Amino acid sequence: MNNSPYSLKPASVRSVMLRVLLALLPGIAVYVWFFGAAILVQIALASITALIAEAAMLKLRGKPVAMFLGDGSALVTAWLIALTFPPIAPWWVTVVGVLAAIVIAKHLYGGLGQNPFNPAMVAFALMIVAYPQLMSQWPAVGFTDFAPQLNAIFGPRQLDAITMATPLDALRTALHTADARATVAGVLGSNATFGNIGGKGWEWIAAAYCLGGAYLLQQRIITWHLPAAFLGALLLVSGGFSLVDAERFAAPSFHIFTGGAMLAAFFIVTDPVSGATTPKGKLIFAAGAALLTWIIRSFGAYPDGIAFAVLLMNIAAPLIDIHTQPPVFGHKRQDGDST
Amino acid sequence: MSEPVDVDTRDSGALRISVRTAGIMLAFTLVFTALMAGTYKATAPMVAASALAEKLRLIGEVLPAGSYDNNLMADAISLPPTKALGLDDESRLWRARRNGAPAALVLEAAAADGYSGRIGLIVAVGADGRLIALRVTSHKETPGLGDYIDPKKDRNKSKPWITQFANLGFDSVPREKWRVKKDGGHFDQMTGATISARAVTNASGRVLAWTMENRERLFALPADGRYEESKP
Amino acid sequence: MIAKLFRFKGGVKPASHKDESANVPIRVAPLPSKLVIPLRQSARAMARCLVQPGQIVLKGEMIAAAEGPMCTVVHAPTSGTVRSIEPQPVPHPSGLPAPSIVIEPDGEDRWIDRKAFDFRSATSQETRNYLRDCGVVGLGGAGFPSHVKLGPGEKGIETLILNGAECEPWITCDDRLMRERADAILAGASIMRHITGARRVLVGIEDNKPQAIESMRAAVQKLGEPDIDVVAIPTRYPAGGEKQLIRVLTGIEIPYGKLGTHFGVQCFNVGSAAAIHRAIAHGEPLISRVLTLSGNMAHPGNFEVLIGTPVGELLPLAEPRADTNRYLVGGPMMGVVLQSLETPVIKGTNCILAGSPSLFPTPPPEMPCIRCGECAKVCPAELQPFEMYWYSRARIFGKAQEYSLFDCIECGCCSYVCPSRIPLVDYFRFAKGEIWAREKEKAAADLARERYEFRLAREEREKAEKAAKLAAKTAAGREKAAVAIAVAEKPATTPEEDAKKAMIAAALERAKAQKEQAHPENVSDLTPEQQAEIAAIENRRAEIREMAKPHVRQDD
Amino acid sequence: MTTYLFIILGAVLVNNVVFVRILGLCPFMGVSKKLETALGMGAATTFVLTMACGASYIIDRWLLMPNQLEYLRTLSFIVTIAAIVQLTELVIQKTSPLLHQVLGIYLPLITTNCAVLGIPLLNVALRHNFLESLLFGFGSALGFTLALILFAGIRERLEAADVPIHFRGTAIAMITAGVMSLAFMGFAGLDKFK
Amino acid sequence: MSIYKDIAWNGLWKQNSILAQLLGLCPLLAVSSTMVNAVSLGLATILVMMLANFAISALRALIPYEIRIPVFVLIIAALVTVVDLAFNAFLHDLYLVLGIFIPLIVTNCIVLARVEAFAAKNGLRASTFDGLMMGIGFVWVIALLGAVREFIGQGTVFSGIEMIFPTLSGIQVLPESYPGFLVAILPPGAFFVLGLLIAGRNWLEARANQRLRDKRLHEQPPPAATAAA
Amino acid sequence: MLEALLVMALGAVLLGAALGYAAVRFRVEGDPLVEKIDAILPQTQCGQCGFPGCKPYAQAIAKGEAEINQCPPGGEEGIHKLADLLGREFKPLSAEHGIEKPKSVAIIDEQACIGCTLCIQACPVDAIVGAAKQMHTVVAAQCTGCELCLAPCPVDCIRMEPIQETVDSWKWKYPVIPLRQAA
Ligand SMILES: Cc1cc2nc3c(=O)[nH]c(=O)nc-3n(C[C@H](O)[C@H](O)[C@H](O)COP(=O)(O)O)c2cc1C
Ligand SMILES: Cc1cc2nc3c(=O)[nH]c(=O)nc-3n(C[C@H](O)[C@H](O)[C@H](O)COP(=O)(O)O)c2cc1C
Ligand SMILES: Cc1cc2nc3c(=O)[nH]c(=O)nc-3n(C[C@H](O)[C@H](O)[C@H](O)COP(=O)(O)O)c2cc1C
Ligand SMILES: Cc1cc2nc3c(=O)[nH]c(=O)nc-3n(C[C@H](O)[C@H](O)[C@H](O)CO)c2cc1C
Ligand code: SF4
Ligand code: SF4
Ligand code: SF4
Ligand code: SF4
Ligand code: FES
Repeated sequence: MNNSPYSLKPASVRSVMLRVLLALLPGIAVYVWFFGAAILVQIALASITALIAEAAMLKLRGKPVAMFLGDGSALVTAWLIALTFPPIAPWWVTVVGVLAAIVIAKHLYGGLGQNPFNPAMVAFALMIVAYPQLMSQWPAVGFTDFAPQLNAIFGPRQLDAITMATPLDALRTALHTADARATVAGVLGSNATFGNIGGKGWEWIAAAYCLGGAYLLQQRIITWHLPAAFLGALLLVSGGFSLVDAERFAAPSFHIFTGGAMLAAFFIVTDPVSGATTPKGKLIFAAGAALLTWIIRSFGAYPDGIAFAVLLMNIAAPLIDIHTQPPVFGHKRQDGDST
Repeated sequence: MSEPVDVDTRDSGALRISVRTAGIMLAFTLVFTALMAGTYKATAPMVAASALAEKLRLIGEVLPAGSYDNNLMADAISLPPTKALGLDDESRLWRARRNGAPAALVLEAAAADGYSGRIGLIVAVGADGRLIALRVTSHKETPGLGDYIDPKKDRNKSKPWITQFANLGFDSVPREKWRVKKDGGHFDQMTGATISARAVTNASGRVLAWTMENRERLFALPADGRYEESKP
Repeated sequence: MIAKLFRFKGGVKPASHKDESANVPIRVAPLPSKLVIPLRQSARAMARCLVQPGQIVLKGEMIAAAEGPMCTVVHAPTSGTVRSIEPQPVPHPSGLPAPSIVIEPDGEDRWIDRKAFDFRSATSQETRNYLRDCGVVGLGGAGFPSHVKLGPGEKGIETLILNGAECEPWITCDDRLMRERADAILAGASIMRHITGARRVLVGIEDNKPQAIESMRAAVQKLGEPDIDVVAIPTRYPAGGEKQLIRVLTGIEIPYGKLGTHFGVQCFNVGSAAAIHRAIAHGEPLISRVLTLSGNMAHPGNFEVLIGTPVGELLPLAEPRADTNRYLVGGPMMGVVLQSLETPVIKGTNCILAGSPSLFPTPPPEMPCIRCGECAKVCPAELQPFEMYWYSRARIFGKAQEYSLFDCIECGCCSYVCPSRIPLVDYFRFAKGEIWAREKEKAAADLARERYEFRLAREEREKAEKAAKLAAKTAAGREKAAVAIAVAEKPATTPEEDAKKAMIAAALERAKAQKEQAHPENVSDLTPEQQAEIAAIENRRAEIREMAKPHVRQDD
Repeated sequence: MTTYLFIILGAVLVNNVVFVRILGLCPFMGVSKKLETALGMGAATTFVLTMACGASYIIDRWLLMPNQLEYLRTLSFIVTIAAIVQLTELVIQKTSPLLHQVLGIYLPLITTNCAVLGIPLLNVALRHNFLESLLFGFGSALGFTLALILFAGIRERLEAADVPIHFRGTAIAMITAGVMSLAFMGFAGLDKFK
Repeated sequence: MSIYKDIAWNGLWKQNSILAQLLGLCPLLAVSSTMVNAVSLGLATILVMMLANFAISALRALIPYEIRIPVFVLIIAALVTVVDLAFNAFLHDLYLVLGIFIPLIVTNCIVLARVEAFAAKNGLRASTFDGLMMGIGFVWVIALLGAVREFIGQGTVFSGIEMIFPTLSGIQVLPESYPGFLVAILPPGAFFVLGLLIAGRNWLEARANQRLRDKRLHEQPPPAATAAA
Repeated sequence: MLEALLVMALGAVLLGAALGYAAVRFRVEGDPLVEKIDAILPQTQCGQCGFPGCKPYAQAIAKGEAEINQCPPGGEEGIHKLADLLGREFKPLSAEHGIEKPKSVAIIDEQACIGCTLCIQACPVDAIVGAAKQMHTVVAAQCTGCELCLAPCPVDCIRMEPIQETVDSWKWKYPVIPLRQAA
């Protein structure tokens, strides 16, 4: 028998996670529209792998499998992995990534709720470091033919026809390697497939993620602090630099609407487990992630810095939390005289 | 009051102990420094020899040993920092001769535009204006992706990527075709890591062009001479 | 004066369930077949029993006396015979029995002489002593002695707050009390105001009790004293928590470790005020209270119940339904499970709730914390419950304490909202208990160390004394030698150290003196022969000790 | 001015001693169980490393190079460092027994913190001037301290996590360090701009 | 004899410098990307540890407490430089690979730790033997680490062996089409694999402990409290 | 070679002198560590650790001569605290030295006691009162439960009783039965 309180509000981890999955659906729909149905294959692949890995680890660790498997957290991780990996990544890349996330980043730390690092981002960072090439081949926008994509995932890869550097990758490659004359406008403007904001297609996907994020906010699953600080900081830093030198630094709209920025703002930096938890801490955490993302995007070797930025902030999260503890009831102002 | 006395004894004790420890320290230092210095002296010739051997090995990779008959090490000149070669520092250039006639030039060069920075090269150019061979001496390209430019890392062991430059000159591959295929040129590249290949290819083209231009002067300089850029 | 309202952070809004019991007037419960009165009525201290089995007592007769400042007197709730004095189940989460007086009522309900107390001509100290002798403790739940709370504290009491919030779901006893006995409550408040000299009185009532507010306002009008305000406060659990109510009404936040009096406020339950009025105006000690019977019952309602009535005898009044599987003492947020129907009503018992599997289901098994922060959002103490939980669960109590574990008021809001269904409050209670236990252990260890070192010192000294005795065979010489040796043993030290040593020595002396005093108690009525024998044995003992010593030393 | 800033930033983040240069791992693993000790160790290392960089520069430029004694570098550097460490230890022991007790066996082991020798040697290899050497040493030590306290923050929290039994303690700490170094790989390529 | 058994057991397993004491991690992690590199550095370390233990055990009576660390370090550094020069002179290829890590053997914590903890207190033979065993303890771990990383990372074993034995060459174990797992050869991989090795050790230790406890429980009933004499 | 010797000699003399001086100047006496360790030990003074009392054991730990897992009354908790203080790894209580038992106090069977005073002499904390030939009693609040008085009693009239839980000493229990750990 339990102790007080005896009546509890109806809520559960499962319902939280299911609503997060629900919130991802608009983004996925738009994704399919622009990049083809391969992403659905990847999501299925990731989900199955995640559930199997989760079940196996739970069993190994002697936890009640059914109870934990139903919580849906493995599915959130799996979906986010699928959405951040290229949709035409070979099947084994997805599988290895998911395994790394679930086994190493989650269960070695004690499973749900105990992992200091964002499992999906561990998977991403691990795989892009291991297979930079496979992890940066994206299908060309609008190339939605299913058969060659499926072939890319499961068969021998014949890619040149269907792949294209992502806007971020193209920009990075042009600006930071051979061509000293390259400019942002030159790269993004010259290529007809890049839209005006974040790259054609990308901006619509980002908008759809934003919609899902609004749902999460409305459901009070996430608070405004994280997305606002993330997008705000990204806006500020990219805006500032592109004002100074628009030829070498892309505009803020580009940064926000391209790559994984919007997904990160609402679904990744918001991971409650591995992030900071105090209100002030959340602001610092997300702003830091945005700043690092911009730095890595603009100067680093990897095309998109979100995974690294999030991991770096995960590392700092415990310290951020410690130093941003809000004052306790009664210990605020008047408390000069004792303890 | 015992305080001041206490300090006094301490200080004099400290002095004594300082001298003693210094003495012991000195003794140990002398013995072990002597040991080390001795080893150094004893191994110095061998160390120098292996450094030389290393250089020769590198040169040997780009210039077959039988293709010349002079003492390369003796027939070297120094180069100032040269933009065309991508060099920011002084470097050496070795001249191979056969029966006294110019046979080849061996020089160091660099490509600054690798994926992760500078790629160091050593290049041998024949007196006939053909590139005899080139090797990567140092690079930071992504392991497993861009590092195929180094034949040791190239998975294609039978015909490493870098060997495709052997014995080509602007006569067989025109200057404007001295590029990777992706840029509309003649040379292969590995898909997914074009940048590394492009950097090496372009650098080799620049080196070749530069040597073609200066080859007579380079061969003509006295041994141990210094080449100066002839600026109009 | 219209009071400006403040906000406290956090809090939850569980379904209130007040209507079930709020609409029936208070009824008087019949006399039970026996009364069980625990000797611990005021939360902090146990009273000293004054009666013996078989003794006949009158209603309102003192049956246990107050021991120490925190204790209150215990009275017989009705006339009858003392049956036994023995451990009985009490309303405590442990379910462990505690010493209690069992009285069998004679059915006559004969009062002792009752006299009103003239508080206007008494000093406030006298009035407070009188309240102690009337056994008045807080009826709000914690059972803290009211006479202590009415003391001036550090700064005196400027604002007196009456707590009529009744924020817990289901409970309506204060609501009914305010509707039916508003005059008594206010009379009590006026007495308290007199004792404390408070400038103003604020009555805080949650705005889901409009009739109570109405009735109290009317009574204020009738009383006609200035500066008494009845304030409707927003309904949100735990608005009735002392700190929260004070915050809402005055804006003052009282931190952990501080009392209301530090800030010139003090808070009393409305029932306590009524009880004070009864004691002063009618000379009736606190022997009954109003409590709510509700939950899974056919006829919920409020009853005036004698302290000591076994719960089992009350239940039929409200007719629990058949699927009732347990009873709670207190509300659903903070109550404890009733372990036995024999458990008596005590002064802090404000509600008995019948629970059924559908009303208060057993929660699903706990999942790991996902750090969602819900608990932090609702915590009225503005804590980070999940951090406290994280470390309490792993028994790293120091860290839990760093996150202000002891500021937690155990309101249960955090457990209420947690999506992982973690019984957070249980972890906090566990951690607090362990920390207290550890402190106790530490104190015990320190005591043991002190005693051990004292013993070593004594053995040392005895040896020295013996040596001295051998040298100079007179008693006077012995004393001196001991001192000399003690002095010689100490090398030159700074004055500071000397002072410290002197202090320690003095402490040891005192301890020794106490011990020596204690000794004679055991041996006081001995014949001279026996004493001689003891002396001989003492000598022998000393010798044995000498002999035993080398063995001990060789051991290590 | 900016070059100096870049030296420090580069040493702290881009080429973090622990995660990228893989130096100083023993104290990194050993003294990171608690935040307090981590801070103390970081401070001590910062002091020693900065001093070591300065001293080794002087030794190298004034004693070794003029006399063509480069082969004595390791020897003379490490002996100097050992002496600095021991002096520091004695001073700490006297002035702050608590810190001394906390840092325990690790203070003398600062001598064998690879970074303390590795960074001065790198200074020589990178041909830093005196100021650059000092800053590089200071920056590297800051990077070490940063790594240490971040790691300690995580480990304090991990202490309470439900880590599988055989992974408790150092094993999971290693894996955590692995993820941390993975995260720091995100800075790859940034050193181009130094 | 049993003291030597103890020393060996300590060096190889119980007090293993890496798995148990977590010392000497930098060279361990930095040079273990292939097995050949790992073993070569390990052998150099053994050499230095034996020499250092020997020298310091021999000289221990002469070293005053106050300057013991500088003197130890001096001796170790001199020995390392000697080894370094020798590598440079005689094994130049390897010298190029092991790069800065040979001078860094000086600061390899195990060397100093063993010198302080053992050689400074024990006789010549025991100390030298301790150096050997601690060194072997280091080598087998670093070799294992190198083998695992190399295998996962590029599907080979013994690659680079031609640097030492020009007639041999590495073995490609996994098919050429194995895409490799780059992370294993990079620093993060080093941490991961070492973490797994330590977990493995914990597992073995726990199993051994459990067995011991079971045996104890069978052998003697609850140990009686030690009573006073 | 000569320069080498000279340079190093110069350094050696300087450093040696500085160190020698510092070693004397900054010498510290006493060991605060022992006090800290002793403060963690439970002060039962039972000797199960193999030392004649808690303090000697503390000294032995500080010197590195004893393991931290030899004190049964301190239990796992004590070992955790010692491990924390000393930065050593936690290890389970060494079975050689005993097992953790519930806290107990000694009770003297007052009928059987012959008043020999042997128990008084054995008790390290003077928790037994009484006089020769008188019945002896244990002051429960002072008894540490060390069991040292059991053996000397010639008539075996002392027994240990676990301390009963009362409403005052009751603690909230650990909330849930933890899920089984992975092996
Ligand atoms: C992490 C990372 C590392 C890379 N490393 C290299 C490299 O070392 N060399 C290279 O040529 N390209 C490298 N690339 C790929 C380039 O970004 C670019 O996509 C590629 O060179 C373009 O070649 P392609 O036109 O053949 O696809 C890397 C990409 C990533 C994401
Ligand atoms: C969470 C919580 C809720 C409480 N709710 C009430 C309440 O609704 N009414 C009440 O009178 N006391 C309530 N109390 C008790 C008060 O804090 C306080 O103890 C009481 O008002 C003091 O009055 P008393 O001494 O007269 O009992 C609550 C306490 C807590 C911790
Ligand atoms: C100082 C300290 C004391 C501890 N004491 C205990 C203990 O007495 N019993 C226990 O089970 N765990 C104790 N732990 C926690 C364990 O190390 C471990 O985290 C815990 O047993 C895990 O519990 P679980 O099996 O329920 O997951 C202690 C931890 C610390 C830091
Ligand atoms: C708002 C929200 C965001 C989440 N974001 C992530 C994420 O970015 N990566 C991930 O692996 N899991 C994410 N999860 C799922 C879950 O928290 C995660 O699996 C835990 O980290 C596993 O312990 C998220 C869950 C919620 C509720
Ligand atoms: S509400 Fe529950 S799950 Fe959420 S942070 Fe608090 S304890 Fe954790
Ligand atoms: S029980 Fe404690 S921690 Fe939980 S909400 Fe209430 S005060 Fe906050
Ligand atoms: S076992 Fe523990 S309690 Fe007993 S003497 Fe030793 S340290 Fe003290
Ligand atoms: S009475 Fe017995 S058990 Fe208690 S402290 Fe004394 S000797 Fe120990
Ligand atoms: S710090 Fe120990 S080997 Fe580097």
